[in-house]
Amino acid sequence: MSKVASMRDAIAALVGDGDTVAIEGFTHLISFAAGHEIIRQRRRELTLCRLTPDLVYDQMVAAGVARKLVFSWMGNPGVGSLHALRRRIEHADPAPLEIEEYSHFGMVGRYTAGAAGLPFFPLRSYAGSDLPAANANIVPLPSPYGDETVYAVPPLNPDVTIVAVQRATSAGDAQVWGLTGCQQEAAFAAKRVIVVCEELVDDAVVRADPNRTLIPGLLVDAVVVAPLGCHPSYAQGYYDRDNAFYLAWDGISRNPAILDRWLDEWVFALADHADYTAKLGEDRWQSLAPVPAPSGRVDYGSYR
Amino acid sequence: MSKVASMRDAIAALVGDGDTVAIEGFTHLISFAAGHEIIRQRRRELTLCRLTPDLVYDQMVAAGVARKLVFSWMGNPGVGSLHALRRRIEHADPAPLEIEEYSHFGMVGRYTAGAAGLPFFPLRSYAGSDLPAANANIVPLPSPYGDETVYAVPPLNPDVTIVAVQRATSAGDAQVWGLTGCQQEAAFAAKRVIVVCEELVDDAVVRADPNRTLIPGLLVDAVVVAPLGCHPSYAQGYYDRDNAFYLAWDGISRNPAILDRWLDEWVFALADHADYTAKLGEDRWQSLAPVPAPSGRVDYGSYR
Amino acid sequence: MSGWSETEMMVIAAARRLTTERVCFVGIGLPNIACALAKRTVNPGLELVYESGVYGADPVRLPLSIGDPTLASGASAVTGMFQLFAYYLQGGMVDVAFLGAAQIDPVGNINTTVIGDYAAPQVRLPGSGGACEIGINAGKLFVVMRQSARSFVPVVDFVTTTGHPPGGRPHGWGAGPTLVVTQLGVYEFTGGRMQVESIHPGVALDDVRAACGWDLAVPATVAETPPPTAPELAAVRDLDPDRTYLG
Amino acid sequence: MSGWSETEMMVIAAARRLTTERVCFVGIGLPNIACALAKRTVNPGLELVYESGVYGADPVRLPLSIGDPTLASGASAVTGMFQLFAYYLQGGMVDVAFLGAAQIDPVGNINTTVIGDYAAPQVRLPGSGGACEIGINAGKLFVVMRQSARSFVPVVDFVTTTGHPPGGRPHGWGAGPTLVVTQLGVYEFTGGRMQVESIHPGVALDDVRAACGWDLAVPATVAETPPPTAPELAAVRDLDPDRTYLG
Repeated sequence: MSKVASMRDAIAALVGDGDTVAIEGFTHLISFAAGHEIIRQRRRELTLCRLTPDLVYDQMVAAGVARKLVFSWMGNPGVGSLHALRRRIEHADPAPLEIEEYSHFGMVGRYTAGAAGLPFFPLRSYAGSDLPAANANIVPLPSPYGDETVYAVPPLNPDVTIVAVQRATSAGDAQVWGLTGCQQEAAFAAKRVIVVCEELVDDAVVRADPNRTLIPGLLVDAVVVAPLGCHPSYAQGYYDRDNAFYLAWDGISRNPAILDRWLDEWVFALADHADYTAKLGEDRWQSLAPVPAPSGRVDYGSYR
Repeated sequence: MSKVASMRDAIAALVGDGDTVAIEGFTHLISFAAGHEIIRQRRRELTLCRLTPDLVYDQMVAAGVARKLVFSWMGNPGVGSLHALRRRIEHADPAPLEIEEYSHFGMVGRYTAGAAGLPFFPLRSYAGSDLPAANANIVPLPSPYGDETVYAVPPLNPDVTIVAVQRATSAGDAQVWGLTGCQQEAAFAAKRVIVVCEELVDDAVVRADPNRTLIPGLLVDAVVVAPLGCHPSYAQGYYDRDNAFYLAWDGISRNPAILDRWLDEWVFALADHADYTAKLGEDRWQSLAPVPAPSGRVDYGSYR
Repeated sequence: MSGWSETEMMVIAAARRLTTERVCFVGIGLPNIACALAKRTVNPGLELVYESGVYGADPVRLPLSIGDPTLASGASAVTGMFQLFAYYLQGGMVDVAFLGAAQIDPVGNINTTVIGDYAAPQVRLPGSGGACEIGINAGKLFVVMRQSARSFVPVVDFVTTTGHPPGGRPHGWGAGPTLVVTQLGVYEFTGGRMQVESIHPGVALDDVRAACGWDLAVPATVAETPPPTAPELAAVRDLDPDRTYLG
Repeated sequence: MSGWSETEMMVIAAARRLTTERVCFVGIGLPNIACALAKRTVNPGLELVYESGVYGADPVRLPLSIGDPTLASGASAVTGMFQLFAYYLQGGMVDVAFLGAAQIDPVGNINTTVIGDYAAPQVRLPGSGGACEIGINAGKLFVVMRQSARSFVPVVDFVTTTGHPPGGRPHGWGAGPTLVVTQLGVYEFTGGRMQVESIHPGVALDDVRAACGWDLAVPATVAETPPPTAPELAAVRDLDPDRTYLG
């Protein structure tokens, strides 16, 4: 019952036009490999959900896959703007883009409600802000115990959630270390889940350290093995964030013509992510290799 | 700024008569060492909170430290009743015991609301049950988005939460593997926190695997080093649950005279938990030693 | 009772029903051994979930509690109880939950809280634990319990876990109790009411009626529960050599 | 500007204010370098919290993003964003949060969402991120931003993060914005309104007034911000050798 599939087959089978799609991972473990395959397969009319659209959604929106964006922080971290997104939103250039906007905790709360089968999630945010006026889904909620009022956000249940992880079994049991973001909530909330892993490991590796399992195979429809699949994002302990690329993206995305050429060269002209990693070149990967810093071992004990 | 203290000093300084106290840990990592010291120091009028009162609260209630119990499952797991608690509740023998009762998820939700600074926590439970009639704190809560109604439970913020962990630093950064229960929520919800560890470790051990940190030292008022401090509960990878003791407890707690003698012999006559472990004897500890089952290592990488 | 005990028959009859489910939420007590037996016999792929925070347990011994260390070692996932109850259970990942009960009534209401009046109990039972939310959020509920006129009652003293209310279960709930297994027989629910499905070998219909506090619905012909097979008996005895559960 | 840049002065003046706080929630952009500088100079015990899920970070390099791998390696704790926002921030564990801003008004309302009309933006900014809940739940708020008549405005185009509303901040909220540091000066809030606290060396009061969209409250005598010391300049330049933040 292996769920291992190629990225091409996984996207073809599990991501359809018009779907609500969440490629999650906060800065860490963003599956650009999945985003590029969605572009390559020319999906259309997607509703894209992420706390931080990041370059991956700037690229996907530029490629025309999306009609709507659900988000909480839309920038190039530490660099500036996501220009393709801004053109769509500020000038409907080349087409309008619908947006639905929350704060980070609001988005986390939405995935949490979605994962927990709750009709809403309560949080202490939004009071005094103009966000509720900009988004009618953010509503005040009086506490049943007294005079306090908090705010509520509705559940978010993507049709497909795509999460990158460091390692997974062929059944989809997935383990992550370093930043875990809201990948667990986004996966539990989804109707379908694609796990993209740096490494495929034996069941015994996962069972030797079950506290590291973020997503059980139970949820997972496909396991895609895509080493280096998060570039220019990163995988803790595997490769570094390519900050130079994030800085360079500003110049690329400012100019639609340059951006189109970049998509042609780095996405459409390539068959898959293996081509991408090869094209990027060994020197680049060498420059992104971290110094090893192993965790210790812990003893779970065997109890007979 | 070491917070390391003896159990005697930690309880004396941080647990007062009339306090609301949570010694948490679900089956795993129940700090009997702390419970026994509270008995030894003859605290009174405590409100004791735990999902599962377990033997530790049967002992504490028998010793007269409590006026009230907040719980969700009051039994001797797999064995039967907690007889001292039943005598108090069924026959006010030797005195009445006030109870406040929830379900497990209700208690988890209460700690979660307490940890998250929320005035309530919503859950899909209690509909059709008599529990809301038995506990006015469990109230229906209509969703702000439509015709659905869930139930709410109020936050639980103990005066003191006591959690046992496998390892901690002198600053209180605490790491746990195996069952983590709701120890994180109970600790964040508390006004004061005592961490009881099997091992004191260097800061470097914790920082080499930060995903295992359940409780940051920030919350912690005292760190007590009490090896084997959870017997007859257990510490994953350190020693086994003493199921024979759980079975034997049924006979002890059925008879108040035998129970009093047990408290005299195993708590009052002993100066501290070191005496208890010595009295229990090397053979018993040998019989509870698990076969080593080490986790693997993961690589966090060092990024310069 | 030739060759096997009432409890062995009960546990084996319960385990046999876990053939098709994938994810099973394991309650404390008899469900613990029934689910372990199912995994070792009819359904090796069964994923065992415990409220203590374990998914995909692979216990090398039969745990006395549902928080035993052998459940964490070698599991697929160990998680906090918040995630277990919120994401696994309430999120709808559990196909079936196996629970015990002190009292059950004809519409499947379960009492594990109190015998007598809540404020002045004759017998104070453990209470809900996770049962109240499990009854609402699991795909369906199997119950294994000892049957007598005191446990099969017309109306439970306290509804800890809801069964089949008049008008049926609300939208969004699981199917509720669909199976009850006792030391005397196997029961299912039709139109939200319990009826006999089979009676264990050596048990007479009158024994079953005598051990029920209401006029039990009995079909024209009552099947006999197939007796335990030698492999089933060997497996259950191997699971509980000290007969902690089997008595 | 002899010997240091405007940005260096701004970052150093900001870092100097983090002397007594223990737990600091670090926003993206300039706060990132200001907090890192504080930890290396005035407050080595400062615990850095990042919305990405890091507590007690010990970065060996200055991160470009707040989710950089160097923040996870060697931290005291790495946790999910649910736990970070619910337990650490909303649970009240954060003493001070350091944020940037595109616009601020006299009562400390902060706009990081949009310039112009929300439905038809002149400039679409990144949005709240965590700022909206940080503004309510952190013990207090420090803001570091570039000052001009377009960023210091009488009324922000969009209230992303609430400042000091008429009648004061509700019970249960943190103190809100108490400090603003720009390339020209340092500002505090009295009675919920911003006023000049000090002006950086080489900056004239008229420069400050010209770079403010309202009639700024100025005390009788305005202090001068102490100039950067050699160790401060060395530390900030060592933090950002590529001058990613310092320009």
